[in-house]
Amino acid sequence: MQSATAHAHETLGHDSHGDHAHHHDVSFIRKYVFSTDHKVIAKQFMLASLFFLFVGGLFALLIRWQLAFPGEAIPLIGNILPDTWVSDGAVTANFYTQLLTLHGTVMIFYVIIPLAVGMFGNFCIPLMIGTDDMALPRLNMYSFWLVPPAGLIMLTGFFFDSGAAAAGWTGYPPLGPSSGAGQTTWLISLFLIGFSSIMGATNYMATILNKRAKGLEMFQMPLTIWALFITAILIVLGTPVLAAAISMQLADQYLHTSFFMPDNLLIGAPDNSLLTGSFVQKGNELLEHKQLLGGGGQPILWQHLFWFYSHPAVYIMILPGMGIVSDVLATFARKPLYGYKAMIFAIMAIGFLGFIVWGHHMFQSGMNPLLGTTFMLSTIVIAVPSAIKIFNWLGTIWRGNIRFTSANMNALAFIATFIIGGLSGVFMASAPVDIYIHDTYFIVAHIHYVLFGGALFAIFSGIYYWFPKMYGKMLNESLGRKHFYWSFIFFNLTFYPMHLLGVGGHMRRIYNPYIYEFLQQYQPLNQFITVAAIILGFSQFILIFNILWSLKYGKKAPRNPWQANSLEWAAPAHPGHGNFDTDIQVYRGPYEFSHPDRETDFYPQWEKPKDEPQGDEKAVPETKEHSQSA
Amino acid sequence: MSGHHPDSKTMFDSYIKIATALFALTVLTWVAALDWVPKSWGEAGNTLHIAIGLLIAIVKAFMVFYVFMHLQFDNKFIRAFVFAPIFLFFVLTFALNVLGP
Amino acid sequence: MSSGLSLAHEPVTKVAHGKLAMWIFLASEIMFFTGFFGAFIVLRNSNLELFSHSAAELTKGYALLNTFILIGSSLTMALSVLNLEKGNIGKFKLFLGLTILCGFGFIIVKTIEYTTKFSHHIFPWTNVFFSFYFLMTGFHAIHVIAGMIPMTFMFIKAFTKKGYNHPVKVETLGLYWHFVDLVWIFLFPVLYLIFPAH
Amino acid sequence: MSFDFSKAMEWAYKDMLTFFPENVSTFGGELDSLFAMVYYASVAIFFITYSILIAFIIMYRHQEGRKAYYYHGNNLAEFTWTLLPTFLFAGIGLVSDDAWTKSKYSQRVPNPDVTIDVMGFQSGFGWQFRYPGPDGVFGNKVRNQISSANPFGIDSNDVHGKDDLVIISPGGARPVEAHLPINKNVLVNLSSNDVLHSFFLPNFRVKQDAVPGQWIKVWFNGTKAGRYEIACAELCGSGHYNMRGLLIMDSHQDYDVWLDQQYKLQKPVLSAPVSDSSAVAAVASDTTTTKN
Ligand code: HEA
Ligand code: HEA
Ligand code: CUA
Ligand SMILES: [Cu+2]
Repeated sequence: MQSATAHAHETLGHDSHGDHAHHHDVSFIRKYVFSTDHKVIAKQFMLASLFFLFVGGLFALLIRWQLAFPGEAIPLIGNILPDTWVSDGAVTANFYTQLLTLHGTVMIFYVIIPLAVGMFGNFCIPLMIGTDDMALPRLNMYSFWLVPPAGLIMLTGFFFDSGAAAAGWTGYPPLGPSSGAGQTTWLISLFLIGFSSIMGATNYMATILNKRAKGLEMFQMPLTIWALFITAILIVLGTPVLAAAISMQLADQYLHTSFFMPDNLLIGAPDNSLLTGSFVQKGNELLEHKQLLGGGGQPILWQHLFWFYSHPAVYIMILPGMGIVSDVLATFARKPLYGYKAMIFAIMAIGFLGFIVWGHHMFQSGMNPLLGTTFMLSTIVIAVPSAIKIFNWLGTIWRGNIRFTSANMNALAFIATFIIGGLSGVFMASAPVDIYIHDTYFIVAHIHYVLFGGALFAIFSGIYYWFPKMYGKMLNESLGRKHFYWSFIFFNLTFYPMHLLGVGGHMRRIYNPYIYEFLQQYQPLNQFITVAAIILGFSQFILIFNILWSLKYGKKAPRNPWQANSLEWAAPAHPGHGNFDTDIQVYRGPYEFSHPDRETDFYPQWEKPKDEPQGDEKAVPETKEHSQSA
Repeated sequence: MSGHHPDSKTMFDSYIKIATALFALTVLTWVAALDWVPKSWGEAGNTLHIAIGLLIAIVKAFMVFYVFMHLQFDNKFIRAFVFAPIFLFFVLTFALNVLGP
Repeated sequence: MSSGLSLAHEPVTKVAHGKLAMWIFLASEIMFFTGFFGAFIVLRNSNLELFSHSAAELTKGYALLNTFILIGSSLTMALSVLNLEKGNIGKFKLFLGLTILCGFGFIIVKTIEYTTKFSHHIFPWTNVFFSFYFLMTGFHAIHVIAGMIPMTFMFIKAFTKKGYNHPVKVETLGLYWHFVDLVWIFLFPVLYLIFPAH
Repeated sequence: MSFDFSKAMEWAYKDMLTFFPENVSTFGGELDSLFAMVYYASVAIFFITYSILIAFIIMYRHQEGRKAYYYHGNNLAEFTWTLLPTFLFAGIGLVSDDAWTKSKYSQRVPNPDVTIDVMGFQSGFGWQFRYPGPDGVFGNKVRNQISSANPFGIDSNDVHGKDDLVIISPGGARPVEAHLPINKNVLVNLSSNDVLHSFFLPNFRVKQDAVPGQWIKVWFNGTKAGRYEIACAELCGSGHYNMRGLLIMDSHQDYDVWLDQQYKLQKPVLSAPVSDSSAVAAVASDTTTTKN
């Protein structure tokens, strides 16, 4: 990375930069590979996840190709792929299923969570609460270094005869445990990444609780930190349940237990013992031998345990984004965040309610319909705190002085797309409405509106916003805008029409929809989506190019390029180990923009108040007088 | 760090007391699990067995939490780390069993 | 940190970082076992007969013995922390050693219990009850072993010239150890006891 | 590779509600209008929030020398926009519940005129239907007789089971064709013997997972004769996409004619002394050949 040279240029560190000496006797490995510096770990998360974004994106494009032009050879790469994946250059049904499974899994567990939580959590928390590093730096390092092996373990599935995991990202049994070694790697991989998440989250919570700078109250922390804090709680309490479920599914696969297997199943116990090395799934041939041992289990039990984690997980993915967007919007609207406390309570409410709504994924699963009613009501309630957030964001830009930087445009796009994604969630939240649209492209549209349109745009926003502090260089704004416009337009063109497909009854996870007469008419629409998706995918190269270009030729970043208030901007432009070169004392909340008594339109948290009669923001009453001054 | 213990003599005493109580309660669980409920009680008898077994376990658990694990004099917010998961345990079991299939 | 700045001040909550992190991790552990217990209760209710017959085949004696061992080890663990805080190194070593011994004792009893089960042709795949039995006690045993590893390190270090004088670390490990005990406090009745024999 | 961009554009501009396939069930209309209700509410919310968003973006764009309004928020506003959505969403919840219980609660399944068993299959990826036969009574299902040859587990010792009619795919890649009468309450007992499937009748707005080890009640009442597709909506393996079936809704007379015909077809097999499940086996073994 560039940071070595960039750091040498770092002359902004004035007085005694205490840990300078301490820096030089650290080996290269300890500094850039097995580093315990939270900023390096954040960069590692960023690098790994962007890599996985392209892997997952490539899978998506293969999926899209098949849906638009079923059975036709994939351009460019179709004929060089191995026979186990393609026939005549076209994706096979089996490979398609593997692709969609790993697309979902990679995107969720290896892109969004590591970016939103791993990268921003690591980078922002110590800096924004004004401390030198995480509470437990070593643990932090481990939490990153579980990610690459976990990801690779899962991808190795593609090289088994029986292929990678192919039971969807939800891995529902009995399909999951009755399939081959790919599923095993998938389970192990999720277990590891889950463990990594828990380690990271434990650390975030301890850091936020214990290492806040002098004077920084909980209710003076920026929303990013609040969001990450609640996210960490969700991770700590949710992930282990998934870990338990995964252990049970692994046992079902290898020990032939039957936690999720009811009596009298007619599926083959796959001969996929890793020990014998024969990765063959006997599959459907051996019909008569298809009795699985045991019995007495319940397939739906897995769904409960899985969604008990995975519903909170969708908020794990969106909450950090909501935090980032709040900070970015306030900074660029030059206005205090509207309803700071309401925003925090809304996050808490989402976090809490997130744990009692998981059943909305299971309306058609055969669980007790009474439970359906309960979950329908709780799900609908969860839309309320989301609405609060939307309105407060609108309140934040109201009468602001909005600057349209790339970061801010992505943040505004987040609001725009999250409204659509959230509203489609309300359709599904109504259980009877969900009957028809469940497992159709309506859901796929929802997923992408909240995950790509929501979480990923917020992440883009965060990358544009904090890049200067991360690498000491500014990103190129005009490239940033191009990236934004292309992504935003083609994102909508790709995913909006999926709602229409869904209402048309187009099932998801379908290799060839045109088997069905009623879906044949939708091929042109699918082709349209595919073209848009390809452009959307390639637009992402602008981001990569921008990052690489700016690292080399970008303008050097000043300390506080956005004239923001939160503590990270008090650190040197490209902070070294230890982060800060001055003592940090916090005097006020993070959103004191456009204070009427000040010349500048910002008032950093760390700036000592001129000795006014009462020196903090509480002294400025929220009275009507100020409305005149604006 | 955790310098706000009572003095170590008191601590020592309470550890011994709690350990003794734990041993005693373990024996009690054992005894309670014997077949002493009249057969005629049927289902209610089973429930009673389970209730007693779990009740004792819960009492023991809180003794460990509060004394061995110092919840009683540590910073109070730490209790959240015990009660939040317990709450979620009830949510999960309630959904799975009370309303479940 | 070696920084000249005073960023690294006292923990805000007055609870040491490691100890706080351990509590958070324990919350997570509770949820891990929640997954198992929740699943256990569901499948128990749909396989009542099976569960009560199968539970009858477990050897309650071993479990009782192990309960005593673990409670004892909890006590010795607590005492070793207490003694280290007092600077009573000798007793600290003694009680830590006893705790490790108890851990070993627990594992040995567990091994015997498993082997007798295997010799009676009872395996994890025999039926759902035994699946739970092996998985839950297995994970618990892994926790015991995981706790013994750092404990052994501390014990060995305590005999080196430098000695081992980190009461907070021992206390933190102690939290974990008590938790492992606590899980067993539930496993014992739930698996072995509350299925009245018919 | 053909690619018709104009067609796609045409589609993309259409109103979402026009995409619904024709509804032919009694409660389908109710579900559709619930969808429409949420849809209109969403469109309204969409336009309101987007107008505000766009208006603010334009009105309050950066201007040199202007200072933003220093304002931290207002409790009354928070209160209002917490309550408004609460009412709106609570309304949606309340209105929804009746349709939900009506379509899913087993207590609310209306008196069935026709009862059938349906099972999804992974081997061959298809559906199998069981009708009670001329005697109108299903044979007992016994768990320990379930086999790939006798997927429903029909008790071979039960006379009622001997005449049960099992409809399966005619072989090859052809989908199963099941007939049912219109204007009758049809009760489907749904299950599976291997993995999860989901019984999806797009035109009837019916969707329910088929769960091994569980018999789930699904009902509908068709209003229009015709040929409708059955789909599987839960990933069930690499042949998931291929689990197409056909449901032919007949007038009552046509349905009886079809049933008679089927009984005759089955006759030779059924009249043979059935000591084991070989009769069904002969029929069922056919399905495995449809494996793709
Ligand atoms: C970041 C991820 C994320 C987020 C934030 C959400 C948010 C929500 N989701 Fe989503 N969801 C997923 C990711 C996410 N979801 C994924 C990945 C799946 C599919 C999993 C799979 O099966 O593969 C899924 C599936 C899913 C289902 C299951 C569908 C099915 O399989 O049949 C349901 C059902 O209720 C649902 C509901 C909701 C609801 C109600 C919200 C709410 O939180 C949304 C709240 C937001 C709003 C409501 C909009 C904002 C509010 C306003 C604009 C104000 C309104 C104003 C007034 C009322 C005046 N989601
Ligand atoms: C954050 C999460 C996330 C993201 C970003 C995406 C991104 C995309 N997704 Fe994904 N998707 C999911 C999460 C996500 N998805 C989930 C959870 C599922 C459910 C899975 C399941 O059912 O189990 C799903 C399912 C899913 C389906 C349904 C499959 C099916 O049910 O059969 C489809 C179909 O169109 C799809 C398409 C896309 C497309 C076109 C993109 C595009 O945005 C991708 C754009 C591409 C890039 C960002 C990378 C750029 C890469 C290149 C340009 C590579 C070029 C390289 C070479 C040519 C060598 N997704
Ligand atoms: Cu059966 Cu999908
Ligand atoms: Cu959800």
